Amino acid sequence: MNLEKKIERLTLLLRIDGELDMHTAHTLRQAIDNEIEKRGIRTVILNLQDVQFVDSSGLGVILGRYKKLLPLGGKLKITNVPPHIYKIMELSGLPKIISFYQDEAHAYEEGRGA
Amino acid sequence: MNLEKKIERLTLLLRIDGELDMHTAHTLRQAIDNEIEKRGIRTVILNLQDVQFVDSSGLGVILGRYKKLLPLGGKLKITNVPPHIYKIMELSGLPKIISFYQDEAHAYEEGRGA
Amino acid sequence: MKSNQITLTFSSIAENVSIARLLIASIGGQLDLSLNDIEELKVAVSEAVSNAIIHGYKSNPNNIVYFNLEITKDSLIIVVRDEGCGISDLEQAMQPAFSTDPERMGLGFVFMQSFMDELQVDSKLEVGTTVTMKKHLKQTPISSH
Amino acid sequence: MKSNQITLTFSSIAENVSIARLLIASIGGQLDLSLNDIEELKVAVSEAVSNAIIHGYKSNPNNIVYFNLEITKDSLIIVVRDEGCGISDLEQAMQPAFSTDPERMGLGFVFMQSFMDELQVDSKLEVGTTVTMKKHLKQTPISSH
Ligand SMILES: Nc1ncnc2c1ncn2[C@@H]1O[C@H](COP(=O)(O)OP(=O)(O)O)[C@@H](O)[C@H]1O
Ligand SMILES: Nc1ncnc2c1ncn2[C@@H]1O[C@H](COP(=O)(O)OP(=O)(O)O)[C@@H](O)[C@H]1O
Repeated sequence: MNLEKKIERLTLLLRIDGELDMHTAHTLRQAIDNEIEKRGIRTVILNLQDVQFVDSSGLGVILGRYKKLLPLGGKLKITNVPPHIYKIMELSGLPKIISFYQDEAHAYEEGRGA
Repeated sequence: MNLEKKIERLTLLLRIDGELDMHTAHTLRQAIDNEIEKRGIRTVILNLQDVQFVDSSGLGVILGRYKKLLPLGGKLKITNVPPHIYKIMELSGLPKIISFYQDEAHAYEEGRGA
Repeated sequence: MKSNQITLTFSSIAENVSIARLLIASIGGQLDLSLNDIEELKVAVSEAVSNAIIHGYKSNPNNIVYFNLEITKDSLIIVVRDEGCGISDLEQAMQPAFSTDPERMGLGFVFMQSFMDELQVDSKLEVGTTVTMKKHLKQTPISSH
Repeated sequence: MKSNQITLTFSSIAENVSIARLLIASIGGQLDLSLNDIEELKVAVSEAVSNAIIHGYKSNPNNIVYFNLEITKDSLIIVVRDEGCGISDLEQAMQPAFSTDPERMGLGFVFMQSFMDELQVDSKLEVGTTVTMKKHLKQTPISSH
Protein backbone atom coordinates (compact mmCIF):
# COMPACT_ATOMS: atom_id res chain seq x y z
CA MET A 1 0.00 0.00 0.00
CA ASN A 2 1.11 3.53 -0.79
CA LEU A 3 -0.26 6.64 0.87
CA GLU A 4 -0.23 10.06 -0.74
CA LYS A 5 -0.86 12.73 1.86
CA LYS A 6 -2.12 16.28 1.48
CA ILE A 7 -2.82 18.59 4.38
CA GLU A 8 -4.75 21.84 3.98
CA ARG A 9 -5.70 23.67 7.17
CA LEU A 10 -7.39 21.05 9.39
CA THR A 11 -8.17 18.67 6.55
CA LEU A 12 -6.11 15.59 5.75
CA LEU A 13 -6.49 14.03 2.33
CA LEU A 14 -5.13 10.52 1.87
CA ARG A 15 -4.97 8.83 -1.51
CA ILE A 16 -4.66 5.13 -0.86
CA ASP A 17 -3.06 2.88 -3.42
CA GLY A 18 -3.00 -0.91 -3.03
CA GLU A 19 -4.52 -3.50 -0.76
CA LEU A 20 -6.22 -2.63 2.49
CA ASP A 21 -5.91 -5.63 4.81
CA MET A 22 -4.76 -6.30 8.38
CA HIS A 23 -1.18 -5.48 7.45
CA THR A 24 -1.71 -2.21 5.64
CA ALA A 25 -4.70 -1.19 7.78
CA HIS A 26 -2.27 -0.90 10.64
CA THR A 27 -0.14 1.56 8.67
CA LEU A 28 -3.20 3.54 7.65
CA ARG A 29 -4.44 3.79 11.24
CA GLN A 30 -1.11 5.12 12.43
CA ALA A 31 -0.90 7.63 9.59
CA ILE A 32 -4.34 9.06 10.37
CA ASP A 33 -4.11 8.98 14.16
CA ASN A 34 -0.78 10.74 14.03
CA GLU A 35 -2.24 13.64 12.11
CA ILE A 36 -5.29 13.84 14.37
CA GLU A 37 -3.17 13.88 17.50
CA LYS A 38 -0.17 15.92 16.40
CA ARG A 39 -1.73 18.40 14.00
CA GLY A 40 -5.27 18.58 15.28
CA ILE A 41 -6.67 17.38 11.97
CA ARG A 42 -10.49 17.36 12.08
CA THR A 43 -11.55 16.32 8.59
CA VAL A 44 -10.11 13.21 6.96
CA ILE A 45 -10.82 12.52 3.30
CA LEU A 46 -9.92 9.06 2.00
CA ASN A 47 -9.64 8.73 -1.75
CA LEU A 48 -10.02 5.02 -2.47
CA GLN A 49 -9.70 5.21 -6.24
CA ASP A 50 -6.61 3.00 -6.36
CA VAL A 51 -7.60 0.54 -3.65
CA GLN A 52 -7.44 -2.93 -5.16
CA PHE A 53 -8.66 -4.93 -2.21
CA VAL A 54 -10.40 -4.43 1.10
CA ASP A 55 -11.49 -6.85 3.83
CA SER A 56 -13.04 -6.40 7.26
CA SER A 57 -9.69 -5.37 8.77
CA GLY A 58 -9.47 -2.52 6.30
CA LEU A 59 -13.08 -1.52 6.83
CA GLY A 60 -12.57 -1.72 10.60
CA VAL A 61 -9.80 0.84 10.49
CA ILE A 62 -11.91 3.21 8.41
CA LEU A 63 -14.84 2.86 10.80
CA GLY A 64 -12.47 3.25 13.76
CA ARG A 65 -11.16 6.57 12.41
CA TYR A 66 -14.76 7.74 11.94
CA LYS A 67 -15.51 6.89 15.55
CA LYS A 68 -12.37 8.62 16.73
CA LEU A 69 -13.19 11.84 14.89
CA LEU A 70 -16.83 11.98 15.93
CA PRO A 71 -16.39 13.08 19.59
CA LEU A 72 -13.76 15.59 18.41
CA GLY A 73 -16.34 17.24 16.19
CA GLY A 74 -14.50 15.91 13.17
CA LYS A 75 -15.53 14.14 9.98
CA LEU A 76 -14.44 11.24 7.85
CA LYS A 77 -15.26 11.34 4.13
CA ILE A 78 -14.71 8.75 1.45
CA THR A 79 -14.33 9.48 -2.25
CA ASN A 80 -13.83 7.67 -5.55
CA VAL A 81 -14.79 4.18 -4.42
CA PRO A 82 -14.33 1.54 -7.15
CA PRO A 83 -17.46 -0.59 -7.65
CA HIS A 84 -15.98 -3.88 -6.43
CA ILE A 85 -14.74 -2.21 -3.25
CA TYR A 86 -18.13 -0.57 -2.73
CA LYS A 87 -19.81 -3.98 -2.83
CA ILE A 88 -17.75 -5.19 0.13
CA MET A 89 -18.40 -1.93 1.97
CA GLU A 90 -22.13 -2.23 1.41
CA LEU A 91 -22.18 -5.67 3.00
CA SER A 92 -20.57 -4.13 6.09
CA GLY A 93 -23.13 -1.34 6.37
CA LEU A 94 -20.39 1.30 6.21
CA PRO A 95 -22.15 3.49 3.61
CA LYS A 96 -25.03 3.94 6.07
CA ILE A 97 -22.67 5.56 8.56
CA ILE A 98 -19.95 7.28 6.59
CA SER A 99 -20.43 9.89 3.86
CA PHE A 100 -19.36 8.94 0.35
CA TYR A 101 -18.46 11.46 -2.36
CA GLN A 102 -17.92 11.16 -6.06
CA ASP A 103 -14.56 12.88 -5.97
CA GLU A 104 -12.25 14.96 -3.81
CA ALA A 105 -13.78 18.27 -4.92
CA HIS A 106 -17.23 17.26 -3.69
CA ALA A 107 -15.80 16.05 -0.40
CA TYR A 108 -13.91 19.30 0.16
CA GLU A 109 -16.94 21.38 -0.76
CA GLU A 110 -19.45 19.83 1.58
CA GLY A 111 -19.36 21.43 5.01
CA ARG A 112 -17.21 24.30 3.79
CA GLY A 113 -20.11 26.68 3.54
CA ALA A 114 -21.39 25.74 6.99
CA MET B 1 -0.71 -18.98 -22.63
CA ASN B 2 -2.70 -17.90 -25.64
CA LEU B 3 -1.75 -18.71 -29.22
CA GLU B 4 -2.80 -16.62 -32.19
CA LYS B 5 -2.31 -18.57 -35.40
CA LYS B 6 -1.93 -17.35 -38.97
CA ILE B 7 -1.22 -19.63 -41.91
CA GLU B 8 -0.12 -18.32 -45.30
CA ARG B 9 0.96 -20.88 -47.84
CA LEU B 10 3.55 -23.07 -46.07
CA THR B 11 4.30 -20.54 -43.36
CA LEU B 12 2.83 -20.72 -39.87
CA LEU B 13 2.91 -17.58 -37.75
CA LEU B 14 2.27 -18.00 -34.04
CA ARG B 15 1.86 -15.04 -31.71
CA ILE B 16 2.48 -16.33 -28.21
CA ASP B 17 0.97 -14.56 -25.26
CA GLY B 18 1.79 -15.55 -21.67
CA GLU B 19 4.22 -17.82 -19.90
CA LEU B 20 6.25 -20.46 -21.70
CA ASP B 21 7.01 -23.23 -19.20
CA MET B 22 6.70 -27.03 -19.06
CA HIS B 23 2.92 -26.76 -19.04
CA THR B 24 2.41 -24.39 -21.94
CA ALA B 25 5.45 -25.64 -23.87
CA HIS B 26 3.58 -28.90 -24.29
CA THR B 27 0.63 -27.06 -25.87
CA LEU B 28 2.98 -25.09 -28.12
CA ARG B 29 4.75 -28.24 -29.28
CA GLN B 30 1.50 -29.91 -30.22
CA ALA B 31 0.25 -26.82 -32.03
CA ILE B 32 3.38 -26.59 -34.18
CA ASP B 33 3.87 -30.31 -34.81
CA ASN B 34 0.26 -30.62 -35.89
CA GLU B 35 0.70 -27.99 -38.57
CA ILE B 36 3.99 -29.47 -39.76
CA GLU B 37 2.50 -32.93 -40.03
CA LYS B 38 -1.02 -32.22 -41.25
CA ARG B 39 -0.48 -29.17 -43.45
CA GLY B 40 3.12 -29.60 -44.48
CA ILE B 41 4.14 -26.29 -42.94
CA ARG B 42 7.81 -25.59 -43.60
CA THR B 43 8.41 -22.15 -42.10
CA VAL B 44 7.40 -21.39 -38.53
CA ILE B 45 7.57 -17.82 -37.25
CA LEU B 46 7.21 -17.31 -33.52
CA ASN B 47 6.33 -13.81 -32.40
CA LEU B 48 7.37 -13.63 -28.74
CA GLN B 49 6.33 -10.04 -28.11
CA ASP B 50 3.81 -10.96 -25.41
CA VAL B 51 5.77 -13.75 -23.76
CA GLN B 52 6.11 -12.88 -20.09
CA PHE B 53 8.23 -15.77 -18.97
CA VAL B 54 10.40 -18.50 -20.41
CA ASP B 55 12.45 -21.27 -18.82
CA SER B 56 14.46 -24.17 -20.21
CA SER B 57 11.31 -26.19 -20.91
CA GLY B 58 10.04 -23.38 -23.13
CA LEU B 59 13.39 -22.98 -24.86
CA GLY B 60 13.62 -26.73 -25.31
CA VAL B 61 10.40 -26.84 -27.27
CA ILE B 62 11.55 -23.98 -29.50
CA LEU B 63 14.87 -25.72 -30.16
CA GLY B 64 13.02 -29.00 -30.69
CA ARG B 65 10.83 -27.47 -33.40
CA TYR B 66 13.94 -26.04 -35.07
CA LYS B 67 15.49 -29.50 -35.10
CA LYS B 68 12.32 -31.04 -36.46
CA LEU B 69 12.09 -28.56 -39.33
CA LEU B 70 15.76 -28.75 -40.33
CA PRO B 71 15.74 -32.20 -42.02
CA LEU B 72 12.47 -31.25 -43.75
CA GLY B 73 14.21 -28.28 -45.34
CA GLY B 74 12.15 -25.98 -43.14
CA LYS B 75 12.95 -22.97 -40.97
CA LEU B 76 12.14 -21.60 -37.56
CA LYS B 77 12.24 -17.86 -37.07
CA ILE B 78 11.77 -15.79 -33.94
CA THR B 79 10.57 -12.19 -33.84
CA ASN B 80 9.88 -9.42 -31.35
CA VAL B 81 11.76 -10.86 -28.39
CA PRO B 82 11.39 -8.75 -25.20
CA PRO B 83 14.78 -7.93 -23.62
CA HIS B 84 14.28 -9.96 -20.43
CA ILE B 85 13.30 -13.01 -22.46
CA TYR B 86 16.30 -12.52 -24.74
CA LYS B 87 18.64 -12.60 -21.74
CA ILE B 88 17.45 -16.07 -20.79
CA MET B 89 17.70 -17.19 -24.41
CA GLU B 90 21.25 -15.91 -24.68
CA LEU B 91 22.31 -17.98 -21.70
CA SER B 92 21.00 -21.04 -23.50
CA GLY B 93 22.91 -20.31 -26.69
CA LEU B 94 19.69 -20.34 -28.73
CA PRO B 95 20.44 -17.10 -30.62
CA LYS B 96 23.55 -18.76 -32.08
CA ILE B 97 21.38 -21.41 -33.70
CA ILE B 98 18.05 -19.85 -34.49
CA SER B 99 17.45 -16.68 -36.54
CA PHE B 100 16.00 -13.69 -34.74
CA TYR B 101 14.11 -10.88 -36.46
CA GLN B 102 12.97 -7.48 -35.34
CA ASP B 103 9.39 -8.04 -36.43
CA GLU B 104 7.13 -10.29 -38.46
CA ALA B 105 7.68 -8.36 -41.68
CA HIS B 106 11.43 -8.94 -41.57
CA ALA B 107 10.91 -12.61 -40.80
CA TYR B 108 8.52 -13.06 -43.72
CA GLU B 109 10.80 -11.18 -46.08
CA GLU B 110 13.96 -13.15 -45.49
CA GLY B 111 14.17 -16.19 -47.69
CA ARG B 112 11.25 -15.07 -49.83
CA GLY B 113 13.45 -13.81 -52.62
CA ALA B 114 15.53 -17.00 -52.56
CA MET C 1 -9.25 -37.20 -12.55
CA LYS C 2 -7.53 -36.90 -9.21
CA SER C 3 -7.93 -33.63 -7.36
CA ASN C 4 -5.27 -30.95 -7.26
CA GLN C 5 -3.98 -30.40 -3.72
CA ILE C 6 -2.12 -27.26 -2.72
CA THR C 7 -1.02 -26.40 0.77
CA LEU C 8 0.59 -23.17 1.86
CA THR C 9 1.98 -23.04 5.37
CA PHE C 10 3.46 -19.80 6.59
CA SER C 11 4.67 -17.82 9.57
CA SER C 12 1.88 -15.93 11.31
CA ILE C 13 2.93 -12.50 10.09
CA ALA C 14 0.70 -9.88 8.55
CA GLU C 15 2.59 -9.72 5.24
CA ASN C 16 1.75 -13.33 4.50
CA VAL C 17 -1.99 -12.69 4.30
CA SER C 18 -1.45 -11.14 0.87
CA ILE C 19 0.38 -14.28 -0.25
CA ALA C 20 -2.58 -16.44 0.70
CA ARG C 21 -4.80 -14.12 -1.34
CA LEU C 22 -2.44 -14.27 -4.28
CA LEU C 23 -2.58 -18.05 -4.21
CA ILE C 24 -6.36 -18.23 -4.16
CA ALA C 25 -6.58 -15.60 -6.91
CA SER C 26 -4.22 -17.61 -9.06
CA ILE C 27 -6.20 -20.81 -8.53
CA GLY C 28 -9.41 -18.91 -9.23
CA GLY C 29 -7.88 -17.75 -12.49
CA GLN C 30 -6.88 -21.27 -13.48
CA LEU C 31 -10.43 -22.39 -12.75
CA ASP C 32 -11.73 -19.65 -15.06
CA LEU C 33 -13.84 -18.13 -12.30
CA SER C 34 -15.26 -14.66 -12.83
CA LEU C 35 -13.39 -11.64 -11.49
CA ASN C 36 -16.20 -11.16 -9.02
CA ASP C 37 -15.93 -14.74 -7.74
CA ILE C 38 -12.18 -14.37 -7.40
CA GLU C 39 -12.63 -11.12 -5.50
CA GLU C 40 -15.00 -12.84 -3.09
CA LEU C 41 -12.69 -15.80 -2.60
CA LYS C 42 -9.89 -13.37 -1.78
CA VAL C 43 -11.99 -11.68 0.89
CA ALA C 44 -13.07 -15.00 2.45
CA VAL C 45 -9.46 -16.25 2.57
CA SER C 46 -8.22 -12.93 3.88
CA GLU C 47 -10.72 -13.07 6.75
CA ALA C 48 -9.92 -16.63 7.74
CA VAL C 49 -6.16 -16.13 7.61
CA SER C 50 -6.33 -12.78 9.42
CA ASN C 51 -8.39 -14.41 12.17
CA ALA C 52 -5.83 -17.18 12.57
CA ILE C 53 -3.04 -14.62 13.02
CA ILE C 54 -4.91 -11.98 15.05
CA HIS C 55 -7.18 -14.12 17.21
CA GLY C 56 -5.73 -17.62 17.09
CA TYR C 57 -2.10 -16.56 17.57
CA LYS C 58 -2.75 -13.15 19.19
CA SER C 59 -0.44 -11.60 16.57
CA ASN C 60 2.57 -13.56 17.77
CA PRO C 61 4.63 -14.03 14.59
CA ASN C 62 6.35 -17.24 15.66
CA ASN C 63 3.51 -19.55 14.73
CA ILE C 64 2.38 -21.33 11.61
CA VAL C 65 -0.84 -20.90 9.64
CA TYR C 66 -2.00 -23.78 7.43
CA PHE C 67 -3.85 -22.95 4.25
CA ASN C 68 -5.02 -25.87 2.18
CA LEU C 69 -6.75 -25.94 -1.19
CA GLU C 70 -8.36 -28.91 -2.82
CA ILE C 71 -9.70 -28.59 -6.32
CA THR C 72 -11.97 -31.36 -7.50
CA LYS C 73 -14.20 -31.63 -10.54
CA ASP C 74 -17.06 -29.81 -8.89
CA SER C 75 -15.71 -27.85 -5.95
CA LEU C 76 -12.95 -25.79 -4.46
CA ILE C 77 -12.38 -26.59 -0.82
CA ILE C 78 -10.40 -24.14 1.29
CA VAL C 79 -9.17 -25.02 4.75
CA VAL C 80 -7.51 -22.46 7.03
CA ARG C 81 -6.14 -23.88 10.24
CA ASP C 82 -4.28 -22.54 13.22
CA GLU C 83 -2.95 -24.21 16.34
CA GLY C 84 -3.83 -21.22 18.44
CA CYS C 85 -6.05 -20.42 21.41
CA GLY C 86 -9.31 -21.72 19.98
CA ILE C 87 -12.79 -20.23 20.31
CA SER C 88 -14.69 -20.67 23.57
CA ASP C 89 -18.20 -19.86 22.34
CA LEU C 90 -18.42 -20.61 18.65
CA GLU C 91 -22.07 -19.67 18.25
CA GLN C 92 -21.43 -16.25 19.73
CA ALA C 93 -18.23 -15.79 17.72
CA MET C 94 -20.06 -16.38 14.46
CA GLN C 95 -22.75 -13.83 15.17
CA PRO C 96 -22.62 -10.75 12.92
CA ALA C 97 -20.84 -7.80 14.55
CA PHE C 98 -19.54 -9.88 17.44
CA SER C 99 -15.86 -9.42 18.12
CA THR C 100 -13.68 -9.90 21.16
CA ASP C 101 -11.61 -6.98 19.89
CA PRO C 102 -13.27 -3.54 20.20
CA GLU C 103 -11.23 -2.23 17.25
CA ARG C 104 -12.61 -4.89 14.91
CA MET C 105 -15.95 -5.15 13.15
CA GLY C 106 -16.93 -8.73 13.87
CA LEU C 107 -17.65 -9.29 10.18
CA GLY C 108 -15.04 -11.92 9.36
CA PHE C 109 -17.37 -14.88 9.61
CA VAL C 110 -20.15 -12.87 7.95
CA PHE C 111 -17.95 -12.29 4.91
CA MET C 112 -16.83 -15.92 4.78
CA GLN C 113 -20.45 -17.03 4.95
CA SER C 114 -21.60 -14.55 2.31
CA PHE C 115 -18.89 -15.32 -0.18
CA MET C 116 -18.65 -19.08 0.08
CA ASP C 117 -21.24 -21.77 -0.59
CA GLU C 118 -20.43 -23.67 2.60
CA LEU C 119 -18.68 -22.70 5.81
CA GLN C 120 -17.75 -24.92 8.71
CA VAL C 121 -15.77 -23.90 11.77
CA ASP C 122 -14.24 -26.39 14.19
CA SER C 123 -12.47 -25.09 17.21
CA LYS C 124 -11.10 -26.40 20.47
CA LEU C 125 -9.71 -24.26 23.25
CA GLU C 126 -5.90 -24.41 23.49
CA VAL C 127 -5.82 -26.66 20.42
CA GLY C 128 -6.81 -24.42 17.57
CA THR C 129 -9.33 -23.52 14.92
CA THR C 130 -10.08 -25.00 11.52
CA VAL C 131 -12.20 -23.10 9.02
CA THR C 132 -13.44 -25.12 6.05
CA MET C 133 -15.02 -23.27 3.16
CA LYS C 134 -16.41 -24.66 -0.05
CA LYS C 135 -17.19 -23.10 -3.39
CA HIS C 136 -19.19 -25.09 -5.92
CA LEU C 137 -17.75 -25.09 -9.41
CA LYS C 138 -19.60 -25.38 -12.66
CA GLN C 139 -16.46 -25.61 -14.78
CA THR C 140 -13.98 -28.39 -15.29
CA PRO C 141 -11.27 -28.30 -12.64
CA ILE C 142 -8.31 -27.52 -14.83
CA SER C 143 -8.34 -25.10 -17.71
CA SER C 144 -6.62 -26.32 -20.80
CA HIS C 145 -4.80 -23.12 -21.73
CA MET D 1 13.90 -10.79 14.04
CA LYS D 2 12.76 -14.34 13.39
CA SER D 3 12.76 -15.54 9.82
CA ASN D 4 9.66 -15.76 7.69
CA GLN D 5 8.93 -19.36 6.71
CA ILE D 6 6.66 -20.21 3.81
CA THR D 7 6.03 -23.69 2.47
CA LEU D 8 3.98 -24.57 -0.57
CA THR D 9 3.24 -28.23 -1.15
CA PHE D 10 1.34 -29.20 -4.25
CA SER D 11 0.30 -32.02 -6.53
CA SER D 12 2.90 -32.79 -9.19
CA ILE D 13 0.94 -31.31 -12.07
CA ALA D 14 2.25 -28.92 -14.68
CA GLU D 15 -0.18 -26.12 -13.85
CA ASN D 16 1.25 -25.80 -10.37
CA VAL D 17 4.67 -24.70 -11.61
CA SER D 18 3.20 -21.27 -12.33
CA ILE D 19 1.91 -21.08 -8.76
CA ALA D 20 5.39 -21.70 -7.39
CA ARG D 21 6.67 -18.90 -9.61
CA LEU D 22 3.91 -16.59 -8.46
CA LEU D 23 4.85 -17.23 -4.86
CA ILE D 24 8.54 -16.49 -5.37
CA ALA D 25 7.70 -13.37 -7.39
CA SER D 26 5.47 -12.13 -4.61
CA ILE D 27 8.16 -12.73 -1.99
CA GLY D 28 10.70 -11.04 -4.24
CA GLY D 29 8.40 -8.05 -4.45
CA GLN D 30 8.03 -7.88 -0.68
CA LEU D 31 11.80 -8.00 -0.38
CA ASP D 32 12.04 -5.06 -2.79
CA LEU D 33 14.23 -7.03 -5.17
CA SER D 34 14.77 -5.66 -8.67
CA LEU D 35 12.56 -6.88 -11.51
CA ASN D 36 15.60 -8.58 -12.96
CA ASP D 37 16.34 -10.43 -9.71
CA ILE D 38 12.72 -11.51 -9.48
CA GLU D 39 12.79 -12.73 -13.07
CA GLU D 40 15.88 -14.81 -12.31
CA LEU D 41 14.37 -16.26 -9.14
CA LYS D 42 11.31 -17.26 -11.13
CA VAL D 43 13.44 -19.11 -13.67
CA ALA D 44 15.46 -20.91 -10.98
CA VAL D 45 12.30 -21.99 -9.16
CA SER D 46 10.62 -23.00 -12.40
CA GLU D 47 13.58 -25.24 -13.29
CA ALA D 48 13.74 -26.95 -9.91
CA VAL D 49 9.99 -27.54 -9.70
CA SER D 50 9.77 -28.72 -13.31
CA ASN D 51 12.59 -31.19 -12.65
CA ALA D 52 10.79 -32.57 -9.61
CA ILE D 53 7.66 -33.17 -11.68
CA ILE D 54 9.25 -34.32 -14.95
CA HIS D 55 12.27 -36.27 -13.73
CA GLY D 56 11.59 -37.00 -10.07
CA TYR D 57 7.98 -38.09 -10.54
CA LYS D 58 8.17 -38.96 -14.26
CA SER D 59 5.16 -36.68 -14.82
CA ASN D 60 2.88 -38.81 -12.64
CA PRO D 61 0.43 -36.25 -11.20
CA ASN D 62 -0.33 -38.16 -8.01
CA ASN D 63 2.72 -37.03 -6.09
CA ILE D 64 3.62 -34.05 -3.97
CA VAL D 65 6.27 -31.40 -4.56
CA TYR D 66 7.61 -29.49 -1.55
CA PHE D 67 8.65 -25.89 -2.04
CA ASN D 68 10.01 -24.12 0.97
CA LEU D 69 11.09 -20.49 1.40
CA GLU D 70 12.97 -19.06 4.31
CA ILE D 71 13.57 -15.35 4.45
CA THR D 72 16.14 -14.16 6.95
CA LYS D 73 17.79 -10.80 7.40
CA ASP D 74 20.45 -11.49 4.82
CA SER D 75 19.25 -14.29 2.60
CA LEU D 76 16.44 -15.99 0.80
CA ILE D 77 16.71 -19.75 0.96
CA ILE D 78 14.66 -21.81 -1.47
CA VAL D 79 14.28 -25.56 -1.10
CA VAL D 80 12.54 -27.69 -3.72
CA ARG D 81 12.10 -31.31 -2.75
CA ASP D 82 10.57 -34.38 -4.29
CA GLU D 83 10.22 -37.93 -3.07
CA GLY D 84 10.79 -39.29 -6.54
CA CYS D 85 13.29 -41.54 -8.30
CA GLY D 86 16.44 -39.66 -7.33
CA ILE D 87 19.54 -39.02 -9.44
CA SER D 88 22.06 -41.83 -9.98
CA ASP D 89 25.02 -39.75 -11.14
CA LEU D 90 24.74 -36.26 -9.73
CA GLU D 91 27.97 -34.94 -11.21
CA GLN D 92 26.90 -35.96 -14.68
CA ALA D 93 23.34 -34.63 -14.16
CA MET D 94 24.64 -31.19 -13.27
CA GLN D 95 26.81 -30.90 -16.35
CA PRO D 96 25.63 -28.27 -18.83
CA ALA D 97 23.59 -29.75 -21.68
CA PHE D 98 23.31 -33.13 -20.02
CA SER D 99 19.79 -34.52 -19.98
CA THR D 100 18.35 -37.99 -19.74
CA ASP D 101 15.49 -36.75 -21.92
CA PRO D 102 16.41 -36.14 -25.59
CA GLU D 103 13.65 -33.53 -25.90
CA ARG D 104 15.12 -31.40 -23.10
CA MET D 105 18.07 -29.03 -23.12
CA GLY D 106 19.90 -30.07 -19.96
CA LEU D 107 20.04 -26.47 -18.83
CA GLY D 108 17.94 -26.64 -15.68
CA PHE D 109 20.87 -26.87 -13.28
CA VAL D 110 22.81 -24.33 -15.38
CA PHE D 111 20.02 -21.79 -14.95
CA MET D 112 19.70 -22.48 -11.23
CA GLN D 113 23.46 -22.05 -10.83
CA SER D 114 23.56 -18.87 -12.89
CA PHE D 115 20.66 -17.16 -11.18
CA MET D 116 21.28 -18.07 -7.56
CA ASP D 117 24.23 -17.31 -5.31
CA GLU D 118 24.42 -20.85 -3.97
CA LEU D 119 23.11 -24.16 -5.23
CA GLN D 120 23.21 -27.51 -3.50
CA VAL D 121 21.65 -30.72 -4.74
CA ASP D 122 21.14 -33.77 -2.55
CA SER D 123 19.70 -36.86 -4.08
CA LYS D 124 19.26 -40.49 -3.22
CA LEU D 125 17.97 -43.15 -5.57
CA GLU D 126 14.39 -44.20 -4.82
CA VAL D 127 14.23 -41.63 -2.02
CA GLY D 128 14.17 -38.31 -3.81
CA THR D 129 15.94 -35.09 -4.60
CA THR D 130 16.37 -31.89 -2.62
CA VAL D 131 17.56 -28.71 -4.33
CA THR D 132 18.65 -25.91 -2.01
CA MET D 133 19.24 -22.48 -3.50
CA LYS D 134 20.30 -19.33 -1.77
CA LYS D 135 20.11 -15.69 -2.75
CA HIS D 136 22.02 -13.14 -0.69
CA LEU D 137 20.00 -10.08 0.26
CA LYS D 138 21.27 -6.61 0.82
CA GLN D 139 17.95 -5.27 2.02
CA THR D 140 16.08 -5.78 5.25
CA PRO D 141 13.92 -8.89 5.07
CA ILE D 142 10.52 -7.26 5.21
CA SER D 143 9.55 -4.11 3.43
CA SER D 144 7.57 -1.66 5.48
CA HIS D 145 4.89 -0.76 2.95
N1 LIG E 1 -8.92 -18.49 14.39
C1 LIG E 1 -9.49 -17.99 15.53
N2 LIG E 1 -8.95 -18.27 16.73
C2 LIG E 1 -9.51 -17.78 17.87
N3 LIG E 1 -10.60 -16.99 17.88
C3 LIG E 1 -11.17 -16.68 16.71
C4 LIG E 1 -10.66 -17.16 15.48
N4 LIG E 1 -11.44 -16.70 14.49
C5 LIG E 1 -12.40 -15.96 15.06
N5 LIG E 1 -12.26 -15.94 16.41
C6 LIG E 1 -13.15 -15.26 17.38
O1 LIG E 1 -14.38 -15.01 16.75
C7 LIG E 1 -14.67 -13.61 16.81
C8 LIG E 1 -15.44 -13.18 15.59
O2 LIG E 1 -14.64 -13.33 14.43
P1 LIG E 1 -14.93 -12.46 13.14
O3 LIG E 1 -16.37 -12.63 12.76
O4 LIG E 1 -13.94 -12.82 12.11
O5 LIG E 1 -14.74 -10.96 13.58
P2 LIG E 1 -13.42 -10.13 13.97
O6 LIG E 1 -12.23 -10.78 13.38
O7 LIG E 1 -13.69 -8.79 13.40
O8 LIG E 1 -13.36 -10.11 15.46
C9 LIG E 1 -13.33 -12.93 16.99
O9 LIG E 1 -13.45 -11.67 17.59
C10 LIG E 1 -12.57 -13.93 17.85
O10 LIG E 1 -12.90 -13.78 19.21
N1 LIG F 1 14.38 -33.85 -9.27
C1 LIG F 1 15.02 -34.74 -10.06
N2 LIG F 1 14.79 -36.06 -9.94
C2 LIG F 1 15.42 -36.96 -10.73
N3 LIG F 1 16.30 -36.62 -11.69
C3 LIG F 1 16.58 -35.31 -11.86
C4 LIG F 1 15.97 -34.31 -11.06
N4 LIG F 1 16.43 -33.11 -11.46
C5 LIG F 1 17.30 -33.36 -12.44
N5 LIG F 1 17.39 -34.67 -12.70
C6 LIG F 1 18.28 -35.32 -13.70
O1 LIG F 1 19.28 -34.42 -14.06
C7 LIG F 1 19.28 -34.18 -15.47
C8 LIG F 1 19.70 -32.75 -15.77
O2 LIG F 1 18.76 -31.85 -15.26
P1 LIG F 1 18.61 -30.39 -15.88
O3 LIG F 1 19.96 -29.74 -15.90
O4 LIG F 1 17.55 -29.68 -15.15
O5 LIG F 1 18.21 -30.63 -17.39
P2 LIG F 1 16.84 -31.16 -18.04
O6 LIG F 1 15.71 -30.94 -17.08
O7 LIG F 1 16.70 -30.33 -19.27
O8 LIG F 1 17.03 -32.60 -18.34
C9 LIG F 1 17.88 -34.53 -15.90
O9 LIG F 1 17.83 -34.86 -17.27
C10 LIG F 1 17.53 -35.68 -14.98
O10 LIG F 1 18.05 -36.89 -15.46
